[in-house]
Amino acid sequence: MAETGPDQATFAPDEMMTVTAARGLRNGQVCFVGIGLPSEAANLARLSHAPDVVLIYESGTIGTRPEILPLSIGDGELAEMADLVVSVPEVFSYWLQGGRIDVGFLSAAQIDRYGNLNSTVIGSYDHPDVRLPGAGGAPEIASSAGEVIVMLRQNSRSFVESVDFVTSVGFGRDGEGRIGNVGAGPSVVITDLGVLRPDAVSHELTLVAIHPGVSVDDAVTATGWDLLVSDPLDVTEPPTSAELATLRDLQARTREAHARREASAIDH
Amino acid sequence: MAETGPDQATFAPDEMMTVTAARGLRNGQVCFVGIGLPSEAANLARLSHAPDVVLIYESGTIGTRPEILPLSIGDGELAEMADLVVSVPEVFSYWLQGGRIDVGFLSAAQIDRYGNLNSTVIGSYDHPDVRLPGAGGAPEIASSAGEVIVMLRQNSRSFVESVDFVTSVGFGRDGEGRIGNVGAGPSVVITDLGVLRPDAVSHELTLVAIHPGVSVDDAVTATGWDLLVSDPLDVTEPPTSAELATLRDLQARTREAHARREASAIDH
Amino acid sequence: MAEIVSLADAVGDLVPDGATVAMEGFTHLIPFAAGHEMIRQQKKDLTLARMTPDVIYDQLIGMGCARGLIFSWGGNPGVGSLHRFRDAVEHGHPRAIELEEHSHAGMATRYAAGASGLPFGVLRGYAGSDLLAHTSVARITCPFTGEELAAVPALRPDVTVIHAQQADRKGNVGMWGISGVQREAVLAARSSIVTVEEVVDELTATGPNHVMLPTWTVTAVAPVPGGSHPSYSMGFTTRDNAFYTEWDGISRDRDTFSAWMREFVVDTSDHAAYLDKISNHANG
Amino acid sequence: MAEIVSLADAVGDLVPDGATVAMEGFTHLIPFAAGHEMIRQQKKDLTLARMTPDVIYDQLIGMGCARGLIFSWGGNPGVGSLHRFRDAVEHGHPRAIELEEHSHAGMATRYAAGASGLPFGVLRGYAGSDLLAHTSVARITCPFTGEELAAVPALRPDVTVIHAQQADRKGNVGMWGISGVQREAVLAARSSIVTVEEVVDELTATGPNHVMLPTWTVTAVAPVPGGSHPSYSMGFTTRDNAFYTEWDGISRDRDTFSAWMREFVVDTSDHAAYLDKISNHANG
Repeated sequence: MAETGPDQATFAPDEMMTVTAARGLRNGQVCFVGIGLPSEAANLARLSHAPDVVLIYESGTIGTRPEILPLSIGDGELAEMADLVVSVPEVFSYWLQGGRIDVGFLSAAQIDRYGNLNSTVIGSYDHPDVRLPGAGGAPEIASSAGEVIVMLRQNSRSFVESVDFVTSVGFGRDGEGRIGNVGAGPSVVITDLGVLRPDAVSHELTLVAIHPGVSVDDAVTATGWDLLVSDPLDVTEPPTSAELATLRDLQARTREAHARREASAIDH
Repeated sequence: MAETGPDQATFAPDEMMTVTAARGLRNGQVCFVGIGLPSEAANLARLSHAPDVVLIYESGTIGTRPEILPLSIGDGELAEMADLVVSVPEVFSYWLQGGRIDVGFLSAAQIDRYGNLNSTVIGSYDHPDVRLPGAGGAPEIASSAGEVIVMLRQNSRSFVESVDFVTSVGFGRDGEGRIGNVGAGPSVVITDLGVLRPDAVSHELTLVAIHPGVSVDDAVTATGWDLLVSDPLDVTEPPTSAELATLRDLQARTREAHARREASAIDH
Repeated sequence: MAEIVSLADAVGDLVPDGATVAMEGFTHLIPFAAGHEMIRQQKKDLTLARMTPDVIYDQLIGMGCARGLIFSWGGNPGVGSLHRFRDAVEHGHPRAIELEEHSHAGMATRYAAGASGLPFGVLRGYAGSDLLAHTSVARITCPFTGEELAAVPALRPDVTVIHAQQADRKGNVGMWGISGVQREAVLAARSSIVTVEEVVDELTATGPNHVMLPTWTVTAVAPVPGGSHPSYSMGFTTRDNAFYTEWDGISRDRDTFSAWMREFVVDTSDHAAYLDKISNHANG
Repeated sequence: MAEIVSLADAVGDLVPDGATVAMEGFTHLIPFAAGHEMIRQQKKDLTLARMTPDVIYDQLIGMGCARGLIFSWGGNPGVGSLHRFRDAVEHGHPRAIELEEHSHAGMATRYAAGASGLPFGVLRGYAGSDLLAHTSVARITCPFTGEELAAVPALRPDVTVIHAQQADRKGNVGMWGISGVQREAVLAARSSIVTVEEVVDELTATGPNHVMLPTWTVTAVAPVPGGSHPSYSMGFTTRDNAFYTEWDGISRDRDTFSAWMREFVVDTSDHAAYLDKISNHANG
């Protein structure tokens, strides 16, 4: 937590991460969104500086404007508030692979220095220690979106020297692996500690900003490889009171609505 | 023309052809229909012995029940009376190529003894004497429909020793050309003179029936190759008065409706 | 985001000479007004793509606007031949045109591949057809079963032009009824023009098979009431079948054709003037 | 033509032991009642296909019905892990299952290829992913551009099971809202079962993205009101998010899971009895 001024409440690291990710979206961009942190960040952007951002969920809901955050990728809210709803084959063929997505948001269990993402297994594929959910839409988002924004919490379990499985390619295990993919790959990785960007030449992720109250040492310690740190290093602008208010309002509205619906789900 | 009994009017050769083709459809079959003679025959079947025949037009209108005959493949009537309307890519992929069509109806400018159809050019492709409209949906109907019913008027210009261009394959120029096609190919060719079926072994079209009032000689003369004639040769049952009444009623309704619409097209 | 502009500006800005232009609409919703505007602006050397060339391309070909034609069925639906198309192919009048000819399934697959961002599409087609030897089709082998199928190259027009019932003020496009290959043709193209019957505050779905193109998938929207005549726009106009029949006579002769085009298209200022003339002619 | 039958009869007749079964529904319209009926009938050695296994396959896997799983994302949406799926993969309990794992795009392409009657589908995918080495994907070269793409084999289930809002008395099926890959999964399958909220005289389109499956594309229709619980049927029920959260606790422990399955599924006579029990439990 960090105290950021008289008008601003203290904020949690996750709030700083979400606000930073939201700022990364420009108005009018077309954005392929996953559930959880990415969905929160994308909707925060839409409710603040980017009202005309176009949100697409892999359930086929295109141009959707949910009033509350969806709990699943296929919540009815997403369909009801969408410009159009298409089939899942179509959302991946005509819309994602068709080159219509400016920004894809991804998260993962593990990331390596070249932005490769693992959401498949911890351990070996055939005898995993932990079986994770798997790929979902991520490999083709990583392949076809114009650029990819990665959001995940930074610690020694998630930021690893070598991912156990490349589910979705960043720049490949050697930093040169984007052959066969048309998008530019990860442009930024936003964590609860700071912001990393791939080096223009080597593609290695480099810490370019830390969040207020975070030390470089915190970020280096949370990273399982020898982290490159940009010099000079930026410090992220703390969330404004407007950003925080909008985010917390969205979260509160979401909690209320889901509680109300849960109460009524059985009686319907 | 032939007199067929006290209850029946005389009938035209085209009426005999249409009635014969209609009889070839069984109730409940799924039928891919082209405009003109095939559309007339398929709708006659639907309005007489096959009320549950499913008619699909390449404009994407599936399960349509037009009250009048469409003038074009994309008349509004076809969409309004359809169970569902899909895009043209879909009608060819999920419905025709998907193996859901029992019977395809085709016509052409030329046919040869192996049921190969030409609707592309008379003369050479690069310097044609007559440029015909071309393939349309026919090649893939010929390829993917369970069986194909061919309807065309029989004369020495249409029934030729060798088609100038194989637009849609029957059994190939040598009678052995269905490799790469999953449907069974032409099961019957219905003309204004009689009915031809491919020999089970050689696939050569064989005259199996002549219409009332037509002689074998008429059929042989109208055919540009040495026509095989089945022995014994059937004579087609003449149209019943019910069949004729239904067909003529459909035609009259169609003429009236099109005249009415033409009068109103400009003022809309 | 689509801009709402005049048809003259849309055609002027987005249809350069030499472009590959797809004008789609499967019998329904054919963008005739846009074709006429290309004729008025004397567009040249166009490669015209369209599954069913119909009267719209007969007119553009007869006026010498086309260098090439990518198509699958070139007739006058329900009537017979397209005489200007035939004259160009059979006699090179007013100029020879290069044909790239497919089946409907092949054309649909090509547009769908374009919309999908793939370089080619696959279908079970062309086997045994002489088309194989005359067009852009390759054989491709299934890596799992060994079956041989047809591959066709993606079709990516420089500009796709369609007609639709509605747009809203943001440029979102709504249409219904038979939708042909229009959505794929727009999504496959580098830019697009949509002429519409009306611009409304909110799109309304009033018929079967409602289709929506978000504003950010469209380049320009031009309001052109009656813009599909002699084709039709379900819910707004009916197909002018009499015109299609008359066209056979008009287009059969080169001079009659030229005189008609001059009077009804070249010498009319815009589509409203064309519709006036057509209407006076029909009632006169 | 689809027959309108009971769910018990549909599952009894169309789901033999050892079958490849696809049960689709993308968060929305998941056919839970049909899954429960397979558990009641003690189906064995099923190969279960589904993009998002969800709780429905966690239950079937945990009850030992599955020999294999064809999938692309195996989590509890919005909650976390599927513990029975993990227990099977990590510890072979109650039996080891064979995984055939894809991306969503790959699975969608496989179903679409099946629906299209093609032996394979093409996508730009898997490049650089370790999935390539662990699943049924081949590289294929574009014959026109030389680009290397991914080919995936068509997926043709023995039977596809979906839940929809409506059927009419002839067996035509109507649904709306998020429709996922259900249409493709039905059209790709050798037979199909559709459970529906209601059987009506005329289908009514009451929501976005109305989808219709003609009766002759469906094998059996079974009326099962509430048949998607704890998923939802837009216009009829809402998603039981609390249940999805509770499932995490129920499914984490083998014995708790077994006891729950016995009480709520095995020992209930049908889906109405299951819903009664769930409702009493929630209100109790």
